[in-house]
Amino acid sequence: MQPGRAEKRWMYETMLLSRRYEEAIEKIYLEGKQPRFDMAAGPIPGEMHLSNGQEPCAVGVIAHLEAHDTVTATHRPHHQAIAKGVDLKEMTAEIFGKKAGLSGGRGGHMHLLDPRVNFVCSGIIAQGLGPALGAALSRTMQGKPGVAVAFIGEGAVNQGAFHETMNLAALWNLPLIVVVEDNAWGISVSKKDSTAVERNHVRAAAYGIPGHFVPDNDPIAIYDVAGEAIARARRGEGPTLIEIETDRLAGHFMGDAEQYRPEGEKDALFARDPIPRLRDQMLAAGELSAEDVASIDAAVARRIDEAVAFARESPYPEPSDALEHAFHPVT
Amino acid sequence: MQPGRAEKRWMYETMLLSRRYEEAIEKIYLEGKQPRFDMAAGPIPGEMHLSNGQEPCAVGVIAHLEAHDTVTATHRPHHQAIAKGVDLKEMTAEIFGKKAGLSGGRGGHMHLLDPRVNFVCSGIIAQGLGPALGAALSRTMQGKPGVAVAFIGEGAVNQGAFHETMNLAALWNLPLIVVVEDNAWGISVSKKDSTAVERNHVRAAAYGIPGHFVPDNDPIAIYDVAGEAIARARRGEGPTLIEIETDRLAGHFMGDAEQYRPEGEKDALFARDPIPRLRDQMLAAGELSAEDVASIDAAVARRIDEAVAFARESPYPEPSDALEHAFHPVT
Amino acid sequence: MPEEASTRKLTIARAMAEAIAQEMRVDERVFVMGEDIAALGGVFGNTRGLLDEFGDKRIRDTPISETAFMGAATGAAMDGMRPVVELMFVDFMGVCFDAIYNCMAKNVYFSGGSFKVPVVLMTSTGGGYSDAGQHSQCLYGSFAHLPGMKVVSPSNARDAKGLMTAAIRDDNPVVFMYHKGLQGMGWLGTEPAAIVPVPEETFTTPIGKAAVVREGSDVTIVGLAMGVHHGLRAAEQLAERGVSAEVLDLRSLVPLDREAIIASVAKTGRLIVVDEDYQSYGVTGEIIATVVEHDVRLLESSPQRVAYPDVPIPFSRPLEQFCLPNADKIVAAYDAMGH
Amino acid sequence: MPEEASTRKLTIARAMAEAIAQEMRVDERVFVMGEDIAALGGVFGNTRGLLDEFGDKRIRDTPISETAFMGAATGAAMDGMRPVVELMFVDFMGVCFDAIYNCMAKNVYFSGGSFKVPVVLMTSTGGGYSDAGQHSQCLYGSFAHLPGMKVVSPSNARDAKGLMTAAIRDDNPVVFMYHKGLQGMGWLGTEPAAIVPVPEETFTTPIGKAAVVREGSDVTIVGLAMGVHHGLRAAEQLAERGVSAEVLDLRSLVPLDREAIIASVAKTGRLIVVDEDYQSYGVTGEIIATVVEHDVRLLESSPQRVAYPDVPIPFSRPLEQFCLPNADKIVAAYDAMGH
Ligand SMILES: Cc1ncc(C[n+]2csc(CCOP(=O)(O)OP(=O)(O)O)c2C)c(N)n1
Ligand SMILES: Cc1ncc(C[n+]2csc(CCOP(=O)(O)OP(=O)(O)O)c2C)c(N)n1
Ligand SMILES: [Mg+2]
Ligand SMILES: [Mg+2]
Repeated sequence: MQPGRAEKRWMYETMLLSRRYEEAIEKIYLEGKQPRFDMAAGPIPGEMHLSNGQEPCAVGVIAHLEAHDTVTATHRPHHQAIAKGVDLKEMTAEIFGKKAGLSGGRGGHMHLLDPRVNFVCSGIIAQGLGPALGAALSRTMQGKPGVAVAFIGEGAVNQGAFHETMNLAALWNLPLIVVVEDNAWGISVSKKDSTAVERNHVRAAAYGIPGHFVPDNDPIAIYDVAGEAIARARRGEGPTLIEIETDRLAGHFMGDAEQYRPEGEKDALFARDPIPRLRDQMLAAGELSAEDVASIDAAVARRIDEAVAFARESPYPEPSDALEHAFHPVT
Repeated sequence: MQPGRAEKRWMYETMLLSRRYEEAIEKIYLEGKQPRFDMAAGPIPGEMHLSNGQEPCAVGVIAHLEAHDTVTATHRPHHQAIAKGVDLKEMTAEIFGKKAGLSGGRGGHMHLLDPRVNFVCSGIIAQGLGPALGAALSRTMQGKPGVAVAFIGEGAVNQGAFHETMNLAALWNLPLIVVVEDNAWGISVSKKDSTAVERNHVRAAAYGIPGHFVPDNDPIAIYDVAGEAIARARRGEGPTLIEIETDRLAGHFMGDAEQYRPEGEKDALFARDPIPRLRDQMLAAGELSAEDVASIDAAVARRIDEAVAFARESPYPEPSDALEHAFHPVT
Repeated sequence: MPEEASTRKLTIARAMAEAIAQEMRVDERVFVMGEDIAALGGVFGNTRGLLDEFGDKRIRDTPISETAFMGAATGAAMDGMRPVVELMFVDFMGVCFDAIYNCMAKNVYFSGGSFKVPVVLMTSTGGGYSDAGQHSQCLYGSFAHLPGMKVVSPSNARDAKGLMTAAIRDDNPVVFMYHKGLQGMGWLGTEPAAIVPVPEETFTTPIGKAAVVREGSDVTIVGLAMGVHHGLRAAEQLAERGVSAEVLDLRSLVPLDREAIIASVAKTGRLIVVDEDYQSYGVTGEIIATVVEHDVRLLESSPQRVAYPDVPIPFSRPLEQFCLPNADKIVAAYDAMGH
Repeated sequence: MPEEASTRKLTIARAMAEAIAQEMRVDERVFVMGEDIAALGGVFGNTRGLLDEFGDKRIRDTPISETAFMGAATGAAMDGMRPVVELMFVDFMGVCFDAIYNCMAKNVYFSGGSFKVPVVLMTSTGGGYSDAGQHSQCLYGSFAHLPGMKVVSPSNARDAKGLMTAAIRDDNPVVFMYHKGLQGMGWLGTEPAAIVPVPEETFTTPIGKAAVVREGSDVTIVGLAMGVHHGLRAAEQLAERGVSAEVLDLRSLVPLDREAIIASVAKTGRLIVVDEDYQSYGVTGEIIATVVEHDVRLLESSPQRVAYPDVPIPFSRPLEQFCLPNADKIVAAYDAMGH
C-alpha cells in the first residue's frame, strides 16, 4: 500500500513537528537544570523520554487511523501522541504540569490521556497491551468501527503481557495491531542481551498470526505494511504483529550519558536520520518544493511556539486539586 | 533414545504406583464427604487434583533425572512427586495435614516441597517456571551438574510467565526443560477456547529453541524425546520445550461433575488408558511376565498401605505450630 | 432499597448472578469475562445461568491470562463498555496486579476525570476449608490500601445484590470481594445467615455506607464479610452474659464509613475489630487508628484485634482453624479489655 | 556495628554497592540480577562498580521480564545461591508480585523450613521529583502487610550498609527499599543528612531494631527512610519552641520493633507517625494501633498521621508537593494535638 502525495506530505510534516517539538521540549527541560542536572528542577521536572529518530513508526502507522481508532503508547509517547492528533497545547501544558493540561497536570509526560482521539500511554513497560486488546474487543462487541494499535519497544516484547495479549487477540480474532519499535536498546541493555531471537516478528508464529519486519526506519515501508495490517483488521481478519527497525537518537531519558553505547554507534544513527531522508526523497521526486519545505518549517515552528506559549502562560493547578479526580462522583 | 528393560519396568511400576496411590487417596478423600460433598470435611480436606491418565508424562521425563536435578510441578503434582522420589510416607502425611508431613501439614497437596530430591510445586498457574529457571541458572553458575524440569499444563502456556521464562532460558542457554502436559482442558475451558495455535510446541520458535510434540500419551515416546532434550541440556546446549498429548481421566478436581465435557469424551479416554497399554505391550514383548505383574501389583499395594497407615497414624500438628516457620531464625 | 418485605431467600452466589443478569438486560454495555465463568457458571456459582441467557459473546471464558484480560477490561471500559471481570481467587492477584492497581485504578486520575473506568472486578476470598496458602487469602487490606479502586465485601445476599448493582453502575473500578464461606455453594460449607431474603427487583446498596447489624451499648464489634457473622455470634454469647454488643458491618472498605465507626464507639467506648486478612498493616490497624485519631478519649479500654496472624495460611485443619478469627476469640478479646 | 569512629562519608547508593561487593568477595554464592544493574551500575547507582570487579556472570543484566527473574531468584536461592535482585522501581511490583509474595515469601513456610530462600530484593521508592504516578510510590505497607518477607528501609548510608549485609546473610527473603531522595544521586536531589560516615569494614545492622535518632520527652515522631529526615527537621522546629521531640527511625517494618515504639510513647505520651506511602490501611494505622492496643492510656492526646493522601501521585510539582509529608506538616500535627 503506497501513500499518496497528501499522505506523504502529512507524514513529513508530522515527523518534523514531532522532532522540532521535542527539540523545544529538550531546551525547556534543561532550563533550571544547569549547571547541575537536577531532575526535580525547572519548568519540566521529572523524567523525559524523547522519541527523536522514531518518528517514522508513528506516522507510518497512524496515517491509517481515524480519531475513533485507539492507540496505546509507552513512556516514550510524544511522536505517537502528535501523530494521533492529541491537542498539542493541552499536551504541552500537561508536560509542564499546568492546569490546562490534558489531566490538569496529574499525569505528566508519561501519562498523556485523551479520550477525544482515543489515545493513552503509561509508564509501565507493556502495560498498554491489555487496554488495547480491550478497546479492540469493545469495538467488536459493539459492532462499531475501529481498530486498536499498541505501540511498544523491543524491550517490552519480553514482558509476559505481550504473550498473553497476542494469544487473546489471535484467539478472539480482534482488530489489534501490535507495533514494536525496535530501537535496539532498553535503557542500557541491548536487544541481543535481552532477546533470544534476532527478530521479534517471528514471534507471531506463536499465535498463528502474520508478523512483519520493516527494516531501515523507513516511513514509506512502514506505511505500506501497516496499511495492509490495519485494512486486514478492519475487514475482521484479526491481529498482526509489526516489528520496525528504528533508532533512538537521544539517551534513554534526558540525562543519560549513554556510556554503554559502542563507540561510533550514535554517529551512524544521525547519518541516517529519517527526516532529512524523507525530505530529500520527496524533493527529488518533486513531491515537495523548496518553498513547501520552508512553509512547513514555518508552520511547524508556529504551532510549537503557540503550544509552548500556551503551556507557559497557563497557571499551575491549585495544590489541593491533587485530591480531585481519584474517583468519579456517583451519579 | 529407547528405554532399556529396567527403565521400562521402572516406568510401569511408577505409573502404577501413582495410579493406585491416587485411587487410594480418592477413596480416603471421600471419607466424611458423603452423602453431602463438603470440601472441608474428612481426613483430606481442601481441593484434590488427581493426575490419573497423565502418569506417562511424569515417568517418561523423570526416568532421566537424578535426585539432584530440580523438578517444579503444579497444582496436580502427585505423579511427578512420586516419580521424582519424594518420600511417599511424608508426602501422604502432608496430604493428610499431619505433623510428619513434608512441611508438618503447612502445605497440603498443592505444596509438596522436598529439598532432598529437589522437588517443589505450587497452586498458582505457571508459578514454577521462574524457580526452575533459577535452579538451572544456579547449576550453571555453580558449575554443578543438574538440569531443571518445569512441568506445566497446556492452560499455563498462556500465562505471561511462560514467555518470560522461555526467553530467558534461551538467552542464557540454561539447562531447562519445560514440559507441557496437554490434557486439552484448563478446568472447564478447552484448549481450543484458550489457545490460538493448535500445538504449543510451535511456540519454541519464538525463542529459537527446539520444540517437540509427543502424541498419544505414550511413555516410551516421551522417554525418547525427553532423553534427547535432557542430554542436550546436560551438554550445555540449552533449553527445550516439550509438549505431550495426555489425558485427564478425572475431573479438574474432585467434585467436578465435568458437565462441560462433550458426550462420550471420557469413555474414549478410558479406552486408551496408558497403564494397561504399557503393561500389555510389555507382556507381549516378553518384558514382563504375569508373575511380574502380580508382584508389582503387590509391591505397589504394600507401599501405598504403608504410606497411608503412616499418614493416618501420624498425629496432627499442635495448632499453634501454625505460627512456626514463617521465617528461618537469624543465625 | 425497596421497603416491601421479600421472602425469597438467595445465596450470595445467586444474588450476584441475578444482579449481573438484571443489569445486562437493561444495559448492553455490560458483559462478563473470566476463567470458567461461562459453561461452568463460575467456580463459585456467581455467573450461573448467564451463558444460557446472554450467549458466549457477552459471557466470555478466558485463557489463564489475567494480565491481558484485566487490562482488556480496563481498555473496554475506557471505550464505553461496562465489564464485570472475575479473578477466580484473590490470591491470584499477583499475576496481574499491575493491570489492576497501576492501570485500572489510576486511569481516572491520570486523565483528570476525562476517562471513565467502569470495571467491576469480582474475586473470591477467604479460607476455612483447608485450601492452603495460595487459595485462602483475603487480601482486603492489600486492595484497600491502594488508591483508585472502591472495595466492597458483602456479608449477606441482599447486600451482595445491592452492592453488585451499585458497582456495575459506578463509573470507577469497584473490587467486589466475595467470601467463599458465605457464597452458598454446598460443597464449600456455608454460613446460613448469609442466605437472606432478597428483593426480586433491581436495587442498589450505596457503596461506602456501613450497616449496624446489631445494636448494642457496651462494645462495638467491627467487621466485614465473614467477620460480621463471627461478630454476631460473639454478640449472642456476650448477651448471655449481659453484655450488649453492637455489630457493625463495614460492607465497604473504600470508601470507609468512618463516621459510622466513630459514632458506634462514641456510644460503647469499646472496640474490637475482626478481620480475616493478615493482621499487620491492614484493616484492623486502620479502623483502630480511625477511632483514636478522631478522639483517643472515646475508648475506655485498649482496642482489640481479632485478625489473621502474620503467617502464610497453612493447609492442615487444626493449624488453619487456630489462625482464623471466630466468635470465641472475639469474646476473649472482650474479656482481655478488662472492665 | 563496630564502635570506632569512621570519617569516610558515603551515599546510600555507595554504601549498598560496598556491602554487596564485600559479601560477594567472601561468598561466591552471592550474585546480582536485574535491569540495567551491570554496565549502567543501576539506575540509582547501587550496583556501580560491581560489573568491573565481578564480571557479567555474577552481575547479570536481565530482560524486562520481572516475573521470570524474580522467580529465578527464588529458585536459585532454594538451590543454594544467595541472589540480590533488583526491581528498579517498587511501582513495578505489579508485574511480578505473585513471584514475590506468593512464592519467594512463602516457600520457607510451605516447606516447613526445609528450604531456605535467601533472596535480597532491592527496590527504589519515593517521589518528590515529579516522576508521576507510576514512578514515585513507596508501597511500604503493601509489602509489610504480606507475610514471609522482611522489609527494611534505611534512612542513612551507615544503616544502608549494615542492613544490606544483614539482608544478604539472612536465610529469608528481605525486601530492601531505598528511597530515591536519599540515594545520593546528584541528579535526583539528595537529603544531605543521609550521607554519613560508614565504616569500611563489614558489619551488620540487625533487622528488626528501631533506632532513637533524637531523644526527646514531649512527643514521639515515628518514621522510616525519608520520613525520618522530615521528623528530624520538625524536631528542630519544635525545639525552637521549647518542645522536645523524640524521633524514632523504624529501619525495619517486618519485623517491627513494637517495643521501641511503645517505650518512646510511654515516655512522651504523644505520637505522630510519618509515612510517604498511602495513608489508609498502611504503616501509620499499624503504628498507632500498636500503641493503643498495648495501652490506650499511654496517649495524652489523639495520635496524628502525616502520610500520603489516598490518591494516585500527581506529576505537577505543586500537586505532588501538596501531598508529600514534610516538617511543617509534622509541626502542624503537633499543634493539632492540643496541649
Ligand atoms: C515493568 C517495567 N519494568 C521496567 C521498567 C523500567 N523501564 C522503563 S523504560 C525501560 C526500557 C524499555 O525498553 P523498550 O521497551 O525497548 O522501549 P524504549 O525505551 O527503547 O523506547 C525500562 C526497563 C518499567 N517502566 N516497567
Ligand atoms: C494464576 C492462576 N490463575 C488461575 C488459577 C485457577 N486454576 C487452577 S488450575 C487451572 C487450570 C489449569 O489448566 P492447565 O494448566 O491446563 O493444568 P491442568 O489443570 O489441566 O493440569 C486454573 C485456571 C490459578 N491457580 N492460578
Ligand atoms: Mg527499545
Ligand atoms: Mg490442562
